Amino acid sequence: MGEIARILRTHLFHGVAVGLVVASLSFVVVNLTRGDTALEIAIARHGTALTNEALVEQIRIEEKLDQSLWIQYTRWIGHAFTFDLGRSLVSKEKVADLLWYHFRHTLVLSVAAMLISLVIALPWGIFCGIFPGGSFDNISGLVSSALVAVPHFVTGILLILALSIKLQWLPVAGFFTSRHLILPAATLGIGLAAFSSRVVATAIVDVRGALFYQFARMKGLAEARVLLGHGIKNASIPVITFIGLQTAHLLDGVVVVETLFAWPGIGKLILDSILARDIPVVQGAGLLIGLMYVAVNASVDLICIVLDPCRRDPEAIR
Amino acid sequence: MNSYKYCIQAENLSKSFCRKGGKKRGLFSGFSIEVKPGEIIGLSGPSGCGKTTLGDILLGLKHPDTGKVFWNGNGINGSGKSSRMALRPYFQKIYQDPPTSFPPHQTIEEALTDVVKNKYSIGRKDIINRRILAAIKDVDLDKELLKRYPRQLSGGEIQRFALSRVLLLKPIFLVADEPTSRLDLSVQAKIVRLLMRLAKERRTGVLFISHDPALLRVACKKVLSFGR
Amino acid sequence: MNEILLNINNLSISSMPEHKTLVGSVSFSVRRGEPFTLIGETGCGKTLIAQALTGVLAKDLSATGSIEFDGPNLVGLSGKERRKLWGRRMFLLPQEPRLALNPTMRVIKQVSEVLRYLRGQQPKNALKNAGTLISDLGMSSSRDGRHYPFRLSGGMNQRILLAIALATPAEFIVADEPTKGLDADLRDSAVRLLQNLVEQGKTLLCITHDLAVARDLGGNIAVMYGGYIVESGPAEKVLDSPVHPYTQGLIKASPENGMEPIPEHVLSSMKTAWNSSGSRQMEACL
Amino acid sequence: MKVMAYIPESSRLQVATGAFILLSVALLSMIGPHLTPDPSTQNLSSVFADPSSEYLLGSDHLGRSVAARLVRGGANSLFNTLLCVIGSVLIGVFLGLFSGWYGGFIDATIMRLVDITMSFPGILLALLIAGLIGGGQIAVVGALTITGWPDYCRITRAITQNVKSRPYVEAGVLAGFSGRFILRKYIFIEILPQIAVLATLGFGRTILNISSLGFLGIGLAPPEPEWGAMIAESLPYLRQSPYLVLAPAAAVSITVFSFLLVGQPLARALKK
Repeated sequence: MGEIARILRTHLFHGVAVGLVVASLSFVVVNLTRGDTALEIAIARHGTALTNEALVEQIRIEEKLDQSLWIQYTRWIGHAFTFDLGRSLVSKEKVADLLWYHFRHTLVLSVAAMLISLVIALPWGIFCGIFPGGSFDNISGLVSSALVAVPHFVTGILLILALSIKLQWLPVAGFFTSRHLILPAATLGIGLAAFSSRVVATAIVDVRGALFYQFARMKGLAEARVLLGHGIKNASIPVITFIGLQTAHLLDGVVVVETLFAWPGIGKLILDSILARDIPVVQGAGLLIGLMYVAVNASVDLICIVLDPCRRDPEAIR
Repeated sequence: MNSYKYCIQAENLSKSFCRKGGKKRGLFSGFSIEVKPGEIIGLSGPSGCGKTTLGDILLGLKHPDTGKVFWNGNGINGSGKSSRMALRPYFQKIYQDPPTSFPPHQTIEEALTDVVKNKYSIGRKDIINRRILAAIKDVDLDKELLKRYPRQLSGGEIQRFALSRVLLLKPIFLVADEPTSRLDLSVQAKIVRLLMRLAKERRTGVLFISHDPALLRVACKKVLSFGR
Repeated sequence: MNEILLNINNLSISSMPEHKTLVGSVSFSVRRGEPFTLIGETGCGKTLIAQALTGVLAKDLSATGSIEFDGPNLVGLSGKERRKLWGRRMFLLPQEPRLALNPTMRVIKQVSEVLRYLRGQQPKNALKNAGTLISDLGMSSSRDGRHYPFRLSGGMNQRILLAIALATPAEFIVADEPTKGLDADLRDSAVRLLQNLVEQGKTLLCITHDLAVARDLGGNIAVMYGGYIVESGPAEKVLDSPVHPYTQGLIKASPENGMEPIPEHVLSSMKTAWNSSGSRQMEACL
Repeated sequence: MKVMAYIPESSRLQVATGAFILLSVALLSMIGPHLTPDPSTQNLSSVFADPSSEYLLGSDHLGRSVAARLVRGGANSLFNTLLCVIGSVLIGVFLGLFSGWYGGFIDATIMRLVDITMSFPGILLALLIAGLIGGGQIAVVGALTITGWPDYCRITRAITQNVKSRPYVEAGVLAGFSGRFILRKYIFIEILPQIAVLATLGFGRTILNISSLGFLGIGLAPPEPEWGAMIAESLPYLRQSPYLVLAPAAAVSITVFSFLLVGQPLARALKK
């Protein structure tokens, strides 16, 4: 159990560190760089035409932007720990509500993408794993490299071209019915499946080449019994570790795909708020994404601990 | 080298190490040893009882918890760092797993050339070659093997090259850490006999570590044992 | 059930692409219930023979000659037929015990698995029997049995392998270097365990470079060098009054008998006799 | 080269084709900018022109030559990726050697730093830095270097620790070799191949990131052409002339694919 406590402690430490870094980074970067934030917000709220000196000053006082940077920063950090992330400078909504609304959409999209990637990757990988070196294995190696090489937004565009424009099956963008979910989830899913199928294949090949696998055969067990009893569990450890890491990297893809398909997720939110220089939302969203990332890494470590007894025991003679 | 009575002495050495769990486990304590030039002392005991650690302490690679080590009369622990550096090449070691005692991406000749160049800082190729050829003749290996990489040689051959590398440095004291435990009987016999001959001829003190008491009875004048 | 369990004559193994003979024509036979030890140094081809017998020879090596196992010749059989013999009729104990065990399965389960699927015992019953097998070998089935292989020492893992050997219905056990890398005292207990196998009625073929193991096991032995058998016969006769100079040299080379290196002329004379498979490249290649 | 010997017959062709594509892309982006007209001159009279002698690959919604923008965009992406990779490699290898060779406190702090940086989604950090600074070359390169170096650091540290524990290094110490000599002769020689392969794969990943940032509108400051930004710009015209989107998309994909074609077999060969 000591091992699990140690893992939780390190990831908690990472979580706090990531949170602090995100918050301070966005705060420092915005305030030290060009442009007067109050002016930017005025434009964002009322459009360039109506913005005048008085309006900018009014916003500056209203949003307490005139106070020294240090006070603004400590005020925000204080609030963050009490989960009061303040209000969006542009739409005045509570940041927490904004985050929750967008987070749910990203969650739906990510889960759908994960499912699609598993549905594609597992059978593909297992087949390549059981018949390594064959023509199918080589071709799928190239295909998976190609799919990895194509950026998420390009896959998305290709899917739009094919399914929405040419075949008119699916809507191009937006978020109304579940049919809108298919394209973005597929885009993300294909990208993930490309890599995980290779990992599944290599994991199976490595396990079936291992000495203990040969020895299990020597014990007189039938191939199916050996695969089920000895193969699956040992092959699943590297696969689950990779899929865990992949969920963490899913966030990178989410930002791009949500922008392409106008999917109101957390990625789109943080991008829009950065472009609109809406600091509290940027800080809130950054904090949430950072913590999501850390949470996924932590859960992957824990799953590996449960699956692989060797890691559970620090005294193990490797 | 002024020949002091003992090539190496050590008084009441003790060492313990703490495992990951923080528990301290004593390896040995109050251990003393003196090795005269040309004398082979045996050290036997089950694996994991600290034989290698003692060898490293005598060679100054590790520090003892208590006790002092003297190289050719001068202490090497604590302040004696400068004297230790000066005497460094005279205290050598040969290893248990021959294939990893030579760098994998260099041929044996390149590895031995590095040793000679560094120790005697000679640049001239012919002088270096002459020394190397002399050293490998002592361990009766032919020069064609010099061009090979360690992975292209058998365990016995590499161990003899390791001995030739030690000879190039004209050692006063040598730790042989289970040098033949991974070799076949006939190869082991050849190497142990070779080691005994070279120790006598070059008046080098040897600490011979092994878990095989019969081997030590043949090779060594005196055998110390680490029992747990 | 005839007297001779295994009869091998002029078995030879060569590497396919360049047809280099690794094992010349080798002939020996193993009587049922009587241990047989194959002695030789690194590169003499003894492990290849063990692999050829049990049908796990590498794909780029080919074996010719005849291996009659309780009647039929195994050399011609297909992979599938050879596999039917594994566990049921013959069993190979590999060199590295820890690597041969499944790292994510408790050791007692790896023993009971054999009892369940090969002897058709019920799961609970199989676990109990596996426990007794493990405790017979001097380990506590409740504590050690529940561990994973990485928690057990080399010696203990080896006992688990022997427990598995006893669990299988196979009557012919091939042990490949059972004492490699073991300390002096662990070596003696390993040999006692092998003797235990023989007492349980298994026929043992032991592959080793350790003369003491051959002497302790008794039965017949064959001394190999450079892919050929140089001398064979009952253990006491060969070890106490060896005929061939290489055997004599080998015995004198062991520390107990004065550790005299084998004279150079003995080795060179043998090499010229079988120049096609000089031990030089083989010693390097293994 | 020596490394070619390690690659099995089957994937040697694959590496060759990958390398060929890479060379042609690099050549194109070096020579191209001089051969094609200035990429940012607009000619509103000839908008969406078809390929002709004047516009080799036609023109976009502002009448700019697509060929010129593609080639200049390529040069930008490759150059900035080079900066990122070199930056990441230098920082990563230096810190990796340090923490691997000395261990103890230095090792612990560097590893903490690596863990924190790695527990951070790459694009998010890049977004934060590049976005809030308002894009621009320094921001993008800086952001991707900061998220890139930990991979190289971990590999270098692992190899350094592994080699340091091997007997031939201790034998070298006993023979009087200096720390610098051992680092140069024994450790660098083991690190270089691994780092080279990691850098090849890293190159592909960085191009992907740069074009993604460009697509999100945070790439190199416009109107400097960049593949990702070109795709974003011509997205609204997808229906009537999809070609404007597909050209840069193909450029990114083929370049990254060729890096993978070269990198992956090398990685497999090194694993053996």
